[in-house]
Amino acid sequence: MLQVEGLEASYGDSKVLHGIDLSVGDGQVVTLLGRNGMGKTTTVRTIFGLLKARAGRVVIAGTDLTNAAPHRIARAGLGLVPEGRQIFPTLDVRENLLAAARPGQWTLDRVLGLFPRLGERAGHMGNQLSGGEQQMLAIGRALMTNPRLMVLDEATEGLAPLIRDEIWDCLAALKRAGEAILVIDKNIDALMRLADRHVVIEKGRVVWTGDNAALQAAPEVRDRYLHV
Amino acid sequence: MTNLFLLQLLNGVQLGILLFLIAAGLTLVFGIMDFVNLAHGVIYMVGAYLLVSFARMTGGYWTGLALTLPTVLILGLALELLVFRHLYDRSHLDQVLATFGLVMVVTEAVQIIWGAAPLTAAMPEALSGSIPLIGPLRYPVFRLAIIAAGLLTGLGLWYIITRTRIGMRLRAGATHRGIVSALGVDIGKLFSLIFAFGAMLAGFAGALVAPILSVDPGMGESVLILAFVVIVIGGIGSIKGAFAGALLVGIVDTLGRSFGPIVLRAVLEPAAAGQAGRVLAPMLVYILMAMVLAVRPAGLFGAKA
Amino acid sequence: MTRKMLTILAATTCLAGPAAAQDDDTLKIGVLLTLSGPAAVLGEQARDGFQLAADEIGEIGGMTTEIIIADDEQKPDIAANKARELVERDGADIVVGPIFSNIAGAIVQPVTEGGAILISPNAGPSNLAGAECNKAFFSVSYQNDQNHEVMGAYAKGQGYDNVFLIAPNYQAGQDSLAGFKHSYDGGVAGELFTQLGQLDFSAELAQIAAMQPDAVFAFMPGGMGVNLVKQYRQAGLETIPFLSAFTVDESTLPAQQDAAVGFFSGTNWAPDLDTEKNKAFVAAFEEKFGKVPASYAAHGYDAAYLIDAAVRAAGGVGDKDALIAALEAADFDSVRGDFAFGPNHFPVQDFYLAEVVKRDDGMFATSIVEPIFEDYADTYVGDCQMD
Amino acid sequence: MRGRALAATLIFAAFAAVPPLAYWANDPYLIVIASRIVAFAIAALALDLILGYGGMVSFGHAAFVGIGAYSVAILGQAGITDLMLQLLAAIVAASAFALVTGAISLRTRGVYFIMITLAFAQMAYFFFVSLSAYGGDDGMTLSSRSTLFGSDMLRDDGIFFYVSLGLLGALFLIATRIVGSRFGRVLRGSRENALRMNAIGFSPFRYQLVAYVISGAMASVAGVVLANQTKFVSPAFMNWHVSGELIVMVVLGGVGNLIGAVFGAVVALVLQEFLGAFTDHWQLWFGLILVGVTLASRDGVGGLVRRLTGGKR
Repeated sequence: MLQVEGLEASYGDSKVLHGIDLSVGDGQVVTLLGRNGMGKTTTVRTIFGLLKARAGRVVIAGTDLTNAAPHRIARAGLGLVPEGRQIFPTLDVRENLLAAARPGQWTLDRVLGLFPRLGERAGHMGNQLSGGEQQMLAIGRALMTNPRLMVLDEATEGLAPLIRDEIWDCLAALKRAGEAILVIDKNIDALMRLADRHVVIEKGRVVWTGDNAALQAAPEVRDRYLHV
Repeated sequence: MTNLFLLQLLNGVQLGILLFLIAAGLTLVFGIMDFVNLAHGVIYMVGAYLLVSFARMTGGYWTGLALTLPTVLILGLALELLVFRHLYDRSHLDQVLATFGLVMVVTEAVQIIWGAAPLTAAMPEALSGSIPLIGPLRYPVFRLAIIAAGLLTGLGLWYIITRTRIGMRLRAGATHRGIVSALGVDIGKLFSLIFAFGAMLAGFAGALVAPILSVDPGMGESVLILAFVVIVIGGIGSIKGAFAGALLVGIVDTLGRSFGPIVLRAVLEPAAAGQAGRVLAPMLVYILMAMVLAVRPAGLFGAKA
Repeated sequence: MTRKMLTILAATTCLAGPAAAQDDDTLKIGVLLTLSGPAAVLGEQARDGFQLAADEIGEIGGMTTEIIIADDEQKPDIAANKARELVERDGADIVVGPIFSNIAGAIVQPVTEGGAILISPNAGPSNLAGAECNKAFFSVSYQNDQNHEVMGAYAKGQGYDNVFLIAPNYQAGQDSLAGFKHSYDGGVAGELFTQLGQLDFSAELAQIAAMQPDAVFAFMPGGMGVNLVKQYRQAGLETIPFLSAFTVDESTLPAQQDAAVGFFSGTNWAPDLDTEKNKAFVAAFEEKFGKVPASYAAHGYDAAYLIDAAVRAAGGVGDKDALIAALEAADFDSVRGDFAFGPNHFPVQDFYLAEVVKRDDGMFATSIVEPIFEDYADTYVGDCQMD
Repeated sequence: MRGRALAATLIFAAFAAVPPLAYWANDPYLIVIASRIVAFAIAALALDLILGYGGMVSFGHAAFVGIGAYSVAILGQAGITDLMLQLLAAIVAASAFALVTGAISLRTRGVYFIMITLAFAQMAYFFFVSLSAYGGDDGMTLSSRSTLFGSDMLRDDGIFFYVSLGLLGALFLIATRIVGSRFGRVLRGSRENALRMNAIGFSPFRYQLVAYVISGAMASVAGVVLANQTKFVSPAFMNWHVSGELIVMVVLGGVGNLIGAVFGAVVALVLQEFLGAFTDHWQLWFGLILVGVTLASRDGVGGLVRRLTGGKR
């Protein structure tokens, strides 16, 4: 579904990504791990064309979309749940969901079925929601574009434990529904339950890749790169 | 006195509505694309000139209007494609420089094409004349029509912005431009559309005033500054703000001009009041703007600066 | 970078003509008018009138004639520089211009101190007619107040006792109302100064409607006049007589059209003024430019013939005093018939009440109704001490 | 930095060479043009100080030029013709105006700042339009140029030009000093990040206000020169178009390097002269050039030159 090869990017004159390789197959859940400031969000921004790639390739569903316009990348099947949620504050919940919606199996009713709380607050403005509600809305918003791969950047950050669990349950449901997911998070225990494969990056480079079992068997990876 | 006050209030509203039509496009372009467009005023002017020519060619105001609107729309699209598109990611300064240049180009081109003498368009028969309002006071029908057209346009804009998918995307794009495009919306196409639409609104305003104002090469400049005042008072990017700001400027300007000297005479010597009134009247809208910004640095309905 | 700049400067010099080639056989006339911006139409009228006469005459004053036309952009600082350019670089002997009084203030020194003579086809500010009158300055038009005084006298003659006055809030506007009141002593219903460049007069018109004065006197030049006249008609006020100066003339009538028909103005000239010279001028102008001449054109036309006669009489431009004396004599055939300069170099001439008419050919023009003043000199002439 | 010093030396040397060149070419009018360029260069320099280094885009700098010009006219009418006194009055008046308007304007940011400075300039414009005692809209003619040390030597265009050029040079050096000082660094820092400056204990507002006042005072010097150059003052000097032209000059020359502003004034005015010499429609071509330069280069003509010559910033 998504293949990233040798991706490099920089902010101004300072290079941030030095060659990222990762791939997500259909229906797979892959994590992107690493400490803060190691280039995870930059990777996401570069994949989506929001930041110019200096080198490397981004291939989505067999098409090379390196440095294509963000909307073309999104339409190729990627759905973004951005860091910091970035809910549209001047739109209400319904409008947030509908603004960028594209036809497909995910409809307003189905998303509201997944997140009943959003249904209760359908008329509220984006900036009137709690953090957890905003997170659900950000996920719902991405689902409404009917992507084949969801990209979640720090989807549980700053949320209460109960809400977090709700989000994890939701992602599990999405996985069961056959969605591919690329997820960035610090909550490795929850990710272990969910993910098929892990990619660890450090200072803009991929330093380790492997499945659940491998990560389990390599505590030094956790200690060294994730220190949790 | 009360009658006169009501009439002047109506005049203020009418001026405000006109300013709103011009300011609406400006505030959209300004607020959503973060683009300083000094050339908005000359598009208003081109709208008026086109109407004069088309109305003469076809022999009627309405056919002229029907031809003017799509022409301005196309002009807006062409300008966006040739110039503005390449300036979105530039600093405000570059935008000021380029659009300042564009003002010179269009103003000179208009003089080459239509000459320097003021022109006029005939008023549509159905809307000429005036109707009695209160007592001996009468009001021109065409001005009522301008108010109606402005209100309808405002209503239409309100509908588009609050009730349609495009409107949602516009509002979303005003705050999180990148996210909107990362969710699959072609923001470039959206911008072209807003720009052309804003240009068409300005051209529409120009076409509306062609029968009552002189159509001359300086007409764009004077309204441009006023339109900027309006959107800054209202808060950049807010249609609601543009509407409120336009009405405020229209009413303050009109009432200040007509009743300012009377008020001043109550507190000053007549000669001093006359002098003070003459000095203050033209400054009034700028004083209003400075006051609004001193209290609310991002305008009445602006997001925080 | 430096070399480039010098090259550009040098190129500018070459293109603008080599520095003041001193050639005594050539009469150089600079024409400095407002030819761009909103008021360009006035400058174009004056330029066309002057050019028409120059073409008719051929060799003005019997000399090889070179006419250099410059645009003052209606900006005083630009005008002052252009005036110096005309006189110092191009070596103009005579400058014809400007349209606006504030420009006149800015260029009179650069022109006259540079040794040239300034002839105004329109602007006639009071200071130049009075205390600051200048030997080398002539106005072939009028003193600014005079047309307003004409309307004041007319209003007085009609027995009006309740006139509403309106003018833009700038020097000429204030002078105009003073001029009107100079010869009108009846009651004033209201006196309004509007913002310069104002587009919309609905507030003012509402006040007029509420007051129902005997008449309105307006001074609204250019686009402002177009707006006022059209809106006046639309507000249904046409039953109140509309007296004006510089508000309805052939430069604004193409835009005002029917709205101005029947409106009055005070003037020293109209296209149908009954002199042989005028008939020929108007016919030739309309033939050549396809529009009706305004007074600016008539003054420009007169200016050329005035220069022609004076240069011939003085035998060239070498003797400045002789040339000034010849100009003072004003021994030329004016479109206005009798023409003479007063001691302050402003004309002493007849003034008329004119009315806007739609001519048989569908064009709009002003038309003389009746004379108001005969051989009328301006009121500042007494203050002028010319050495 | 060395490149800039070289450019500055070259530009000032070129200026200084204009009078001899004019006499050699027998075209004294060149000096008139050059004096006008110097006046606008001073104003553009003043604007670049706050625009380029403080990020404050003032769309109302013409007001200060006008205040300077009217200082000459008003004092001249009162019989005070000494250039030094007039300069002093201009600087005091402009500083006062800048202090009041700056204190209010600096509460706003970005586009709002652009517009509020415009609003204050428009107020000043309309104030002088209504001021009948000094000619109102007609403006007023100065009977002669200012005197210097009791002598009327400024009557001579050449001397006047060199005195103006001296003023420009002095202000350029002062501005360079300011920019290089700690104050200048704080100013630049406040442009980058007002919050951070606040956090480390600087109040950007105070620094910005001081810079705004300095810039306004400098711009008033341009007015003094301009009034003397045309021997005429008028509210037209503070028209918003003039403010726009000043921005054009600064941006044309390249923002934030002082000599660029001077260069921009030269380019803009020479270009206008040049185009005006062979077409009535010079505004059309000038406008097209502005659009073209902006589209082609991110850093004005200066940037274009650097890029074409392969030089580095």
